[in-house]
Amino acid sequence: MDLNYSVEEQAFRAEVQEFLAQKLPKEMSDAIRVGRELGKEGHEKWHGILNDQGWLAPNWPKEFGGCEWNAVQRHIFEEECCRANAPRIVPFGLAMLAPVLQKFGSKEQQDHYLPRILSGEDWWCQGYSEPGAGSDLASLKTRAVREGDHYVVNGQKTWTTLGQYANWIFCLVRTDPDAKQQSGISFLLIDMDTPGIEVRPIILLDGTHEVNEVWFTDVKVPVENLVGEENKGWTYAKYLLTHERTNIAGVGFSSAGLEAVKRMARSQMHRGRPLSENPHFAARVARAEIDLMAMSTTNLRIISRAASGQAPGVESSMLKVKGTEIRQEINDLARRAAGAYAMPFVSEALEGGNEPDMGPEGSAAAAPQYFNNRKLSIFGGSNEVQKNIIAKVKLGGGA
Amino acid sequence: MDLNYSVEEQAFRAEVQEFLAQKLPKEMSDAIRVGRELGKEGHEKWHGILNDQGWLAPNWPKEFGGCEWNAVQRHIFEEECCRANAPRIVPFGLAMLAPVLQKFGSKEQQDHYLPRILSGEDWWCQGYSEPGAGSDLASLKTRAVREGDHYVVNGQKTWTTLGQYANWIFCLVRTDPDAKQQSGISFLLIDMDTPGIEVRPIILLDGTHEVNEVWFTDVKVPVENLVGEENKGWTYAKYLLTHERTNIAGVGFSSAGLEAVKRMARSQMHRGRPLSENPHFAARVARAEIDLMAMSTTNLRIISRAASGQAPGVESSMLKVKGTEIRQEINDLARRAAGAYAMPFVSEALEGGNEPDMGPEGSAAAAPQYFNNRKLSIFGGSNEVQKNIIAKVKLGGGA
Amino acid sequence: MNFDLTEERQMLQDSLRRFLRDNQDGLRASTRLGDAENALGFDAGIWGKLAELGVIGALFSEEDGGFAGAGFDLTTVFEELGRAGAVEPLLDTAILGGGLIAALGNETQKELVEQVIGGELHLALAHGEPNSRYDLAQVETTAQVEGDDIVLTGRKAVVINAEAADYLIVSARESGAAGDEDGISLFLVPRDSAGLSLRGYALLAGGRAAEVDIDGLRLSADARLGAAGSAYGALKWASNRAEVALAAETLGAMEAATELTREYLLTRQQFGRPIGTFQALQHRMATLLIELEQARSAVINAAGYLDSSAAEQALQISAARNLIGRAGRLVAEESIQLHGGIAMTEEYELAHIAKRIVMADHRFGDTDTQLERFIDQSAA
Amino acid sequence: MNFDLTEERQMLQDSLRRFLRDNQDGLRASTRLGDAENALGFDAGIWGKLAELGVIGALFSEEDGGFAGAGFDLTTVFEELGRAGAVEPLLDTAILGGGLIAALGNETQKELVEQVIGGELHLALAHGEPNSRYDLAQVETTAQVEGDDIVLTGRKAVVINAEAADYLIVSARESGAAGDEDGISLFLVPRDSAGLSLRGYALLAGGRAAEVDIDGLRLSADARLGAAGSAYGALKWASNRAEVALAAETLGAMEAATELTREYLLTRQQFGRPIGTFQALQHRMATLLIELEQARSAVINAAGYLDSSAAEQALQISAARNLIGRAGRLVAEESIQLHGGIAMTEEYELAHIAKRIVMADHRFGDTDTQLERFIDQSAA
Repeated sequence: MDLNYSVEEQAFRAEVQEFLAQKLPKEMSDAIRVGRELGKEGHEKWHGILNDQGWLAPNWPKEFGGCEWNAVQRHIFEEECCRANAPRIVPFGLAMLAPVLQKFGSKEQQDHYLPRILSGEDWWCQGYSEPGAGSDLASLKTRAVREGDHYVVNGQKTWTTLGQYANWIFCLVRTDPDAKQQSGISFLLIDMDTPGIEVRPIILLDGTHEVNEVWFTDVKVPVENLVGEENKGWTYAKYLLTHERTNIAGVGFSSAGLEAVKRMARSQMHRGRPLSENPHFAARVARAEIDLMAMSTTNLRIISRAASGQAPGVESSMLKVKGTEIRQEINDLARRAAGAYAMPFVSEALEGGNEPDMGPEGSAAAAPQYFNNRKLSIFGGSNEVQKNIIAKVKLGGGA
Repeated sequence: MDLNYSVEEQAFRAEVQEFLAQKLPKEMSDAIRVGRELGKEGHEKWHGILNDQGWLAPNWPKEFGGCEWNAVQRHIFEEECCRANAPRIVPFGLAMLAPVLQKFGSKEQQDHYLPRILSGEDWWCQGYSEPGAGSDLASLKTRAVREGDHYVVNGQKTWTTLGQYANWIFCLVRTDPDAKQQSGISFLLIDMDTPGIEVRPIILLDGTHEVNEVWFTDVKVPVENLVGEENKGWTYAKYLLTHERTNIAGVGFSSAGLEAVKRMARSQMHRGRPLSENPHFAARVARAEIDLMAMSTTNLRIISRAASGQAPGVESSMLKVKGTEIRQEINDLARRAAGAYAMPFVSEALEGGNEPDMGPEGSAAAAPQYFNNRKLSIFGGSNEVQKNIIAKVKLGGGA
Repeated sequence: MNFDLTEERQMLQDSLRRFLRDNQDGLRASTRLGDAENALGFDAGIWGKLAELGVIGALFSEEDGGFAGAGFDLTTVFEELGRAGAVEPLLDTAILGGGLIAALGNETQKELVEQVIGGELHLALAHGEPNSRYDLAQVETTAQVEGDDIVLTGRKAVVINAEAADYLIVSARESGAAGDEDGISLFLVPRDSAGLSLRGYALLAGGRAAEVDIDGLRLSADARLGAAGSAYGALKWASNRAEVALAAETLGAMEAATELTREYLLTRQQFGRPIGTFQALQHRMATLLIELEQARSAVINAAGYLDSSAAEQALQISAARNLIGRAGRLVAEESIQLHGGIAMTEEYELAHIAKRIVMADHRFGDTDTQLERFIDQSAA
Repeated sequence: MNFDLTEERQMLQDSLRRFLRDNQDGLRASTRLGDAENALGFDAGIWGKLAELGVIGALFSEEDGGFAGAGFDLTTVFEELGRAGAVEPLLDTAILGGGLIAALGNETQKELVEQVIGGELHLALAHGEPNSRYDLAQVETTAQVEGDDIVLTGRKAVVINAEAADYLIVSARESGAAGDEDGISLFLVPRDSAGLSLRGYALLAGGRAAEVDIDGLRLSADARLGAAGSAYGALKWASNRAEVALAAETLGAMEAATELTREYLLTRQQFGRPIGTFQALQHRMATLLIELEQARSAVINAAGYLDSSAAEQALQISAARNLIGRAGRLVAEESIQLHGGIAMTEEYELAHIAKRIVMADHRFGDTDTQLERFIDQSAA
């Protein structure tokens, strides 16, 4: 038992800190700190900065241009990025598609797509979810019918995050309609500029345009855009879903969020004292912080095991549930701290203007983030699905 | 909408208060206030006092010697009794068996048993639960086989509350082993002195002897001790279970319990101030009190509807769940308030000695009651069963 | 003891419920976030009809020109508004604005109440300030007498309905220190007065508000409502009524949320059966229904004791709003969770309802502040 | 970073777990409530074997005559004790009693530590008082120097293991006011000393304690541990170690409770199938397992920072014990609820385990007190 980082790990942390101090633009970290949207350009800019540093792909093998960091290094990197209020890297190409291509893609696909992910030339989005399918992913209905050199794709995807910025989408499509649920599904790469694709915005309850519906009408996709074998897509999809889960706990986001709550509470007067000194508010903050301290160690335990080659088991599901509960609680604290200034919806303040918030710093984003992050326990395998998984492993029973 | 009691109801309340002030022995209310057991003699004494007053059977029709009070009057009576720390009336004969006899019993049974319940000559206990049956009451296995003028009973009952004091037991027994689950059950009255009956104590986790196992080995029960018709016992049992639920919320117990917690907290110093002024403890107390204020009104809403003849529906289940949650929370508060003095188990202090508690008043009983009252959400239709009922009514789905 | 609505209130409830149901589209059109066309924050046509229906009059006593105005009248109206997710500013124009003029105004000023009841006039209470949080006495805006004039200077925060209001009722301090109950006056200020500048914005849960800068605003003495420096009592009275109304509105929204969730659980299929047949979800739904009954009782208590002693009022209101703060958060979050993704979309009814429930916690004192008030009152 | 037990600790864990499993009947025989034969509160034979196994020695550093004594040694031992529901007073005799003598004692006094490690000597810390609640500095018992003697007067509350102890370590104030950290001394007092009277009783969760009346107890100066009036630091040090051990013990008990519950859900049939197939119960079980992992991490943090700065120690210990207070209550209550009636009976294993979990909250500061400490420490 040793809770300390090794000398090498500490040196690595210092290197990351140095990089962030040098290269993370202040207007960017300011925006993230108060909860503003970055927009496409901001994302691309940060993507480029990381690529220049060679740190864009922490988990890729070196042969593909990645860092090949182990789990502890990746954790340190993520922790420092969150602490410095660096933007989140859009994960669809880098963290989701790339591992699938690296494992199951053809040499041609690897050579073509992976460099374009790093360079930022391609912005990928994910075509998994369909209307009405929810957590029951295997019931998907989007059809791809082989016609000569092409598949013809018809159907609809939904909850496509940042699809409005993407020029490519990776999709699960049904290629064998007669096969049972999870067979007969294939994994296709589709150029968003292909005729027949329409992207329709979904406005979320906090007023943001973050997700989309993507409609396919007789979309022709060259057969060379099939990843791996036809009808084996479910295997690749599962690999993708289980592969990149080191940051499932969101410890860094929670830590940064808690710091923001504390700052806000120190600036707000309540009954003649800073809100941070109010025992009821302080008790809520303390409970969240105590929970986070413990979860952070749970996270490290799993990371440390992963770094020594052991696969995470049902602990991922546990972290997902607890991690989202803590993040949502912190969002709730921020909303409370903002007081009456949680009520305004000032879209300019959220979309990256430089105007200061009307209320305490962070207040403009507090309630929108509270509502937006209700998604954390719904998307990415709902917390109910995670509990089913835990029960299945531990009790062996069905749902 | 009118939250006030009528003039008549206020007069009734005054009458009850006057009676309690006059007739409730101080040593009895002192014992109840600090959570001590009364023992058999104490129960019989209070039973006799109420009988002398004619107030022993609030819900019985007048023809049988009852008060025939309406739901509001019964509520006022219960509320004042709790407030005055009067003992709880043992309900098995008065509130559970009697309504069944009054509705389904023969004239002979009514004439024989009901006066003996009032006089205290008979102490009844309940033979419903069986080992392994839990909330699945219809699966019971105790057999009664007709042989001439008698039934011969074999089997085992459990969780028989205060069975060690009882001279009679009313039992659900299976008289038709071939009938489906809930048919083939009969309702029998059995003299506990009959040969073949053995009462074995079950010691609960708080060290109390409150419940028992009752074993029947070839116990001969005269056929005239059958209530109603053979194989119709389930109907009577259900009637019994749904009949007496006006006090299901336990508002009076919770109110008295909360007062005790506040007294204890005022007497305990914490960081140089009374514990009652500690914001964290005060917050817990306040939340419990706020919940109780609301539940108390929910209770009155149902009572007021019952007094005007409407049957309570799924609200009984809601009250059961919320009522037990609040009582258990108050028990937890008492345990916390007692500090280190919650740890001792001093059976003399719990069993009615007059010695003061070592710690603050009520501390000796605090932790035992906390553990004992975990039963509230388990027995009498567990809170899970209540939620199933609510879901069934509101969602129409099965379990 | 009687928990049935009187016949009059039953009629009011029925007609209001029917009206709101029939006008659901109009009600909701004004709530889309960032909709530039929605300058008022609500639908003027619907407002007029609410007045015609007598809904505004029901919030005032006969003495003040209405025909009801008791606690249970307020809750009857606002529970329906909440159920329908209406963002129409009855709380601001009628309960707060109209209520304060009725409580403090002279005969001339009180004529405005008649216009409020008729649906012809809008009001906003410009009271909260950037530093006041939920403290009613924390007024830093100053009012200085200069000859015949009174000059106001300060900043008012999140003034709901300010842009639509014909008059703002502005609180300002004539004496004492920020935090003192004594020394606060209210002034009736036409919205287009010189020295008053508004920066308007939408609210996340619908409706609009504004930051109000008050810079050397000159008023004549007859703009004052009541005697100088003595408005705190009326402010407390009006905000108590507003809290009861807001609690009832939130209760109504909680009813709508649980009903939407109930329906969704019955219809939505997953893994081949309605998700309402999954026991884990059933039990959570049961918990919501239990908390809903608790919330209903809390509102009844707050309304029923609205004319009791100040201490009893304070106790019951803080109890109700604390309970509804907790139960409301649970209902809102669980309703969204039980719905899954669909509840995250702005156009789905529940999204709006959930925002109404949660954001109500940011007016007059949030869940924790109410708990503190309850503790103080209990100890008093 | 490394979260694996060292080989030594792994061996200690294995042998202790095996021993406790093989002696389950003996361990439990001493916990039956109100059992008059159980005068010690634990089984003397088992105690001796624990010493033989090196379990007591593992709680002391080599310097003090043991062979381990670090945070993770404490948690390794106490997690196993907790898992087995053992009530053997290792906390009192070894961590508190032995620890204080090792920390403060002179060479002669320190010889007692050797006897403790050998299993030959029992100790009790007579520190808490009727008015001290969880405040370590709240000592009202007085020690007055009278010539060569020191005279102690006061009352000590809920002194665990007092009746079995050969010596009581009694705290008393030589200067300052109740609540001051300075001025507290510790004295080594043979249990049968004149002026010391014990009123013993069983504890609800097993073991025994006593109220200790100290009435003109005369001691010679060599009974004092360390310098006059300066024992607070050692008390704090020993109670920190005891809190870490207690947290680990509770973690072990939580593991046992969830494991019993898991097995019960798999075997108990109702309505024709194992109750573990009911989704509502599955999800509650999942929640318990999640909280158990949280508790495990909290104990690791508390143990890992036991040799850090005073501030870091205080923060981590209060965090761990607050978390375990909350998670432990949940696990205890839910485990009982998921079992149903059977868990209410004294003879069922879970009943005892649940009591161990919940009653641990009454030593050194309960859940709320720990939260207060955490808040204070965070703000410091």
